[in-house]
Amino acid sequence: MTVESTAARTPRRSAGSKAGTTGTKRTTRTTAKKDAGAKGTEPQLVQLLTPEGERVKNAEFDKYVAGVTPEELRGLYRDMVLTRRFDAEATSLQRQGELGLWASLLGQEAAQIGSGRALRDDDYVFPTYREHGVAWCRGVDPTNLLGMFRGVNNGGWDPGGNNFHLYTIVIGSQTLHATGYAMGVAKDGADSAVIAYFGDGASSQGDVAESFTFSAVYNAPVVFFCQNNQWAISEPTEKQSRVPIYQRAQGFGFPGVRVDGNDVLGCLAVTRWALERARSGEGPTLVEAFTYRMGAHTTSDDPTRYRGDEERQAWEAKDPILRLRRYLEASHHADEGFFAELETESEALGRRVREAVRAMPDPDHFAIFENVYADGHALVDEERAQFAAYQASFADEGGN
Amino acid sequence: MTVESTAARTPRRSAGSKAGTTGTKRTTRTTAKKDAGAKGTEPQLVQLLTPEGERVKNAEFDKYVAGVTPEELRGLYRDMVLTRRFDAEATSLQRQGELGLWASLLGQEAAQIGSGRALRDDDYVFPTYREHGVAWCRGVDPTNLLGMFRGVNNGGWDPGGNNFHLYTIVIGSQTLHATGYAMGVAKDGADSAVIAYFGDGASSQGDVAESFTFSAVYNAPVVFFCQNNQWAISEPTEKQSRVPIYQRAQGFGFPGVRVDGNDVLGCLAVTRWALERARSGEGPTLVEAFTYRMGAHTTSDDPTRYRGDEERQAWEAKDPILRLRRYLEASHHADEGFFAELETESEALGRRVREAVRAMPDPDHFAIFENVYADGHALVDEERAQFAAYQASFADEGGN
Amino acid sequence: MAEKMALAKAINESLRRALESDPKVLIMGEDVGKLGGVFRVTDGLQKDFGESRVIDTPLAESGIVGTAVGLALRGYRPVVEIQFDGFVFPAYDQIVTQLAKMHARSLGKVKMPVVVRIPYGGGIGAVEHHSESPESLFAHVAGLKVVSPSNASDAYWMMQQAIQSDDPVIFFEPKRRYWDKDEVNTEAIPGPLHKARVVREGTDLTLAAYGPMVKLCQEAADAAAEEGKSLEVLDLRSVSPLDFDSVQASVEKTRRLVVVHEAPVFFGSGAEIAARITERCFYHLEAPVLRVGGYHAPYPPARLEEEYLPNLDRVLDAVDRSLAY
Amino acid sequence: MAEKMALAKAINESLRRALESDPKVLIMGEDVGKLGGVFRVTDGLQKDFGESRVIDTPLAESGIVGTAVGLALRGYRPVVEIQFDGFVFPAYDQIVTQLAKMHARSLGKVKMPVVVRIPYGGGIGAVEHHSESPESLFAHVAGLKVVSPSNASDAYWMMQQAIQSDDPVIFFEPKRRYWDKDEVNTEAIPGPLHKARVVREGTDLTLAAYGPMVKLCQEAADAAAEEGKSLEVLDLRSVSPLDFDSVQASVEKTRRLVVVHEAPVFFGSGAEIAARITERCFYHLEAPVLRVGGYHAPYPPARLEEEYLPNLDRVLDAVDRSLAY
Ligand SMILES: Cc1ncc(C[n+]2csc(CCOP(=O)(O)OP(=O)(O)O)c2C)c(N)n1
Ligand SMILES: Cc1ncc(C[n+]2csc(CCOP(=O)(O)OP(=O)(O)O)c2C)c(N)n1
Ligand SMILES: [Mg+2]
Ligand SMILES: [Mg+2]
Repeated sequence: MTVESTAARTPRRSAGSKAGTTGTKRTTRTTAKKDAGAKGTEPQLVQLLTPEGERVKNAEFDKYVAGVTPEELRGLYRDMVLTRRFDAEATSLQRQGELGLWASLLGQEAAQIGSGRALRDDDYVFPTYREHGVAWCRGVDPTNLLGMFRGVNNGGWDPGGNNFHLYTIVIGSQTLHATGYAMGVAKDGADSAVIAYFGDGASSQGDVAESFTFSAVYNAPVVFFCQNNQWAISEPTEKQSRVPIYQRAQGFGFPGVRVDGNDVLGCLAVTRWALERARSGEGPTLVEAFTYRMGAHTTSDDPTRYRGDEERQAWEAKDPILRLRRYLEASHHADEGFFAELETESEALGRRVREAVRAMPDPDHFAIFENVYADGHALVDEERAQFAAYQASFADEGGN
Repeated sequence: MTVESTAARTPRRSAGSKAGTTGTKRTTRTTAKKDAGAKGTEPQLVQLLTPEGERVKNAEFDKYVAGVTPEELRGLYRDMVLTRRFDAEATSLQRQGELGLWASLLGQEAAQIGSGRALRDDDYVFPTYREHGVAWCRGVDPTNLLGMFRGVNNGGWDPGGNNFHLYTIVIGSQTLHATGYAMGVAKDGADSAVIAYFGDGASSQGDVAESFTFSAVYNAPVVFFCQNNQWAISEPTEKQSRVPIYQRAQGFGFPGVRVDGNDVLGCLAVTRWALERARSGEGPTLVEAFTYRMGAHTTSDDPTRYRGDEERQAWEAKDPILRLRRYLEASHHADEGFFAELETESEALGRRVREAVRAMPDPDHFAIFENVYADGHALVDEERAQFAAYQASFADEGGN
Repeated sequence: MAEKMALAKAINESLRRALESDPKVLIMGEDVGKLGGVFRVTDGLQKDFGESRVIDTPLAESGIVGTAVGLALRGYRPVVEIQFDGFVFPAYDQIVTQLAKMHARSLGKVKMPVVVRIPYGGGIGAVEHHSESPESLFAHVAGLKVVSPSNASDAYWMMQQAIQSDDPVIFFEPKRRYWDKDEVNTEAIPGPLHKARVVREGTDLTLAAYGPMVKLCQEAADAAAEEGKSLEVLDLRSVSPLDFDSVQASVEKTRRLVVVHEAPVFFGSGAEIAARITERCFYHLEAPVLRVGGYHAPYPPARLEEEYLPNLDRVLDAVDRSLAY
Repeated sequence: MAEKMALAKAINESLRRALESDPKVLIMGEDVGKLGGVFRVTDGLQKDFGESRVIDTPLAESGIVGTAVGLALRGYRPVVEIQFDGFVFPAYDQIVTQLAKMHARSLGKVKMPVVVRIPYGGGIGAVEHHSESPESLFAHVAGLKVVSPSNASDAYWMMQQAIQSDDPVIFFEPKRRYWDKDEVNTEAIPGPLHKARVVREGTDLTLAAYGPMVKLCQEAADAAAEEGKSLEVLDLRSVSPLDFDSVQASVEKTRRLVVVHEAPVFFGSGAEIAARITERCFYHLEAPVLRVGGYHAPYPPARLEEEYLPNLDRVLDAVDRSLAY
């Protein structure tokens, strides 16, 4: 999450050049398979739906989506469309000054809806600050997500209400919370699972490595879901790792798999598999959803400073929503009426969010002193009282 | 480094039982080879010299020790014997109250001498607090190592003098210093290498993972040398990882190898290989030296509380010094005269260290205020002056 | 039942009682299991409560605190041990940005009943990082409570209360007093966790301290008494919140205050106490609040720690300086 | 040459000059390369000095500072950027246990010329962790120097001096002043890095501040002047060491002191200043040293920050309270 300078911006650069990649020589001793490179086509990439909307067979993962009905497919499509609509609305609300900042998920809808819809109600989610699609799947009211971006709170929903934890801004820290929570699930003898979202950039944080260690050692029922959207603000994935991120897991003793993050079916299948592992006592799994941040890092960011348009164009062809639409149309699982109705619903959602945000009241000034402690603290009481007296002194001054 | 309670100790337990190992199911997705278990015989273990002192062939690593002369072999033996002697002297100096604490390397001589003798003068070493054998190889006077354990300083040698950094107590942090130093070496266009020592316990620290990431991304010429001595104080390696530690590297994109840490030739060969990789621009390497901490964690520790004697006995049969002696004898590379002379030298070393420690003066009281800053600090000056006045006030009181 | 026990043992008994009475209480840390911790504070607990309640963790402090946060979210009440003061810093981010702020961030929806036990302070002749007093670095952070007992009875009861608290408590254990014995009544009903206690009444000057320095202040009061000076000794017990009311009450009587702590004076708790008490008692103070503490230097090697740490002479010197105003 | 430039630009120019004049100077941090940092403070530097001098790092603050320590050992002079105040904590262990103590640990053999740049403070309407003022947490730690410029000229010169210093310097940049312009004379020879500066002379009361609050204090002095009160304004510039001599000199004249900072008051720098100045000026002070700062609460969401931060009214209120003694 980044608030940036409003200082002068440099002109758009057309070249999509990356910060120099380190010349990595292949070595003989690693048993890890080396992939073609972080941005090419991936041999290990699990993909059930091609960018053209064709359903491809996958011996290992097909069974996890075998029972998906046309209605469920339409549901996934609807989730993605509404999430994107909500996201676009939030971006424009930021432009209008209603929000201080927005972190768009544009392009990552399949990764979030696919994984989010794989979850059971009793599973628990630890998001970053960009999981608006997952929040949607959990039933968190979209408006609630906007509180922190508007600056009225630092998290506006009850984490326990939908088993969806608050957004976490300090990169990577939530992976440890997820691991601890999962250790608790195991202690309780429950068969729920926990899922921790994080980004490609986050994979470099010590906390993420420690969460891998703890979850492996305690065999905790947690799925690490890394959305590799190719960028950590201005830094390409090569600045975080010289091998694909999913491979990180094996050195900690649990499996990692890379899935096409723009393929909602693939994400659903792979996440179900990973969750099933968690439930059945097989411990942690790392899923790397290979996707793309189609927008800026946040509304404060200017991606033209560090990446070219070609890259975005190439990824646009792999758009997650487009490919499911193609599949729905080709397979006649959805008709014009469905799409038209969704369009209307989508607009209604936008309107509702817009109105709700505009109506969102500023917090009471005394909220500063609320919830600092659960059991109270003498100094907070004292400062609250001083603040009240100070506020009252203005009231006293009357017309001044 | 741990100072422990002098409170009553519980009676010795004879059972060598470990804290429960998590039942880890094998998974299909990892490409990592799974080893038989952390404590068994390792298929991947590089070993050139068996516990019985037999030289076994190794297609990959023999070439790194092909030129080792009988004289050099005797040198390695001498290094190990003298290091052990020094270590024993330090332990007994602690018992006598001359040192506050000692962290013995007993059992880890081969790992340290093998790796230490692989280094060039211009290479740079980042030790933990237990690398007395490596310090010996670097030419650091053993007495200097004792300063911090006696409590007269926090590091008594010039790191740049022998390219041997100060002992680092905060677990894992030196791996990042090593990585940064190695980044500097690369920037300078030098072909020196850097070696960072750490333990099996340290492998869990976020800093170590971050050093793997940084070194891989910048392709830094650093060798990570993990002495897996099976224990982190009272915790067996299974509390840190459910797969062998050398496998950690592959997920970061560089090779890891496990060597018999009680085989000085194996350690020499594998370290030479790893250093050569560093020098030739192939970046980092992880070496896991599989060894055993034969003594207590430190002189404050009581291992009878958490491990049995059988384990130690099993490892005694693999003693690093014994096996090289067997080889030297069988191959007639050393005669009785050599061993007798070494015995004398050894005793002389013990005596010299003992005398030097006893003669080691307490630091001047004003040392508290020295070297807090390189460029001075007004508050330190003020406090030093107050301290001086305060000390002087006692002198004034004369006979009081 | 009243029983004489060492401070370390009192904490051990208190942890045992918590484990017995609440199945959600967990003990976590490095070497807390079979070894019973390097100071034996958790001795025997894993044996009696099992590995699922008393957990040997990987060697990673951020991981320890971060997973404790997650366990708290799941309804557990983890008591985590940091092996030594100097090793809390890898966990500092999780403590400051997560543990301390989670309750506020959630607008009160979630609670963080986590106790972070830290054996702290010097005087035991240890190597680097094993003798520090970092309490200021936690007291400045809103959302944390910071306490430190000075004797076995307080250690027992304050631990009970810390575990029962729904807020995160940084529990600083004065390691050099671990073996000091005191009467512990495990049935007495204690006063509030964050209230200071008058250890000794006096009229000429107030000595305020907490944790390991309370005993030193008592000794100083004894010595001063021999010279006819009547010192009041306050055991603050809690650094956040700080019981300013009790300090104020004492200073209004004695009109002089000396604060003693092992932590460096610069930005130490003495500064906060001096600033606030001077504001509250401006017309009462006959002398500026004086501070006795560590110097602005890294904790020195063991053979210098006696010069570094507050001792009887330095406390009495400050008392004399205050009385000379 | 004197030129009017924004504070962020002044730092940029200062870094450029350092990169030009000393090949050992490096810039490291997240997004400092092509992007030029999220505040554009490093704008254009990678383009002109290359990726080996201006280094985009992995997203890991402990790694950034830890490798900077290693680079310093190799003879480099790294200037590392922490993207925002709230993200320094993952690096806190490396800063406190390694960077701060390496020089002393080595008995002076090695030096740690590392600058840690931290854009800090609030007032920019940001989300959580982007508006904090953690300077106390560094000032308490011996071995670190802590400074914060209040204007472009100081930013330029203090950065030059910080980079030249052989000690680690935590360089707090007042992010809400990044776009404020001031005259910067790049040829003037500056005074010492750690010396306070009288920004405005006055006789009735001293306002002491640093970084973002200096401007506020100047405004307060303006407003007070209209009411006939003459306030002296001190820009402390350095938090460690703190130039107590200058504060003392001012207070001996004005006899009243109000300290203003954004950081929470509890255990903040105002506490240390109040304690020490009260000790030094006990017979001069007509009123207790008063403090205006943040509350003991997490930095609030943006729509509450105006209530949380010191503002003109709160400063003037403290001035009135002090003058009322
Ligand atoms: C500890 C920490 N350091 C720095 C930041 C500033 N920051 C916010 S987002 C971000 C990049 C994150 O990249 P990634 O993990 O790939 O997630 P993405 O934003 O691409 O979803 C950074 C550096 C932060 N929030 N926390
Ligand atoms: C950050 C940190 N946490 C805890 C400790 C206390 N401690 C000292 S040594 C040690 C165990 C280290 O085990 P390992 O890395 O295997 O090295 P070994 O002692 O076996 O050589 C611990 C926990 C420490 N020194 N630093
Ligand atoms: Mg990303
Ligand atoms: Mg070990």
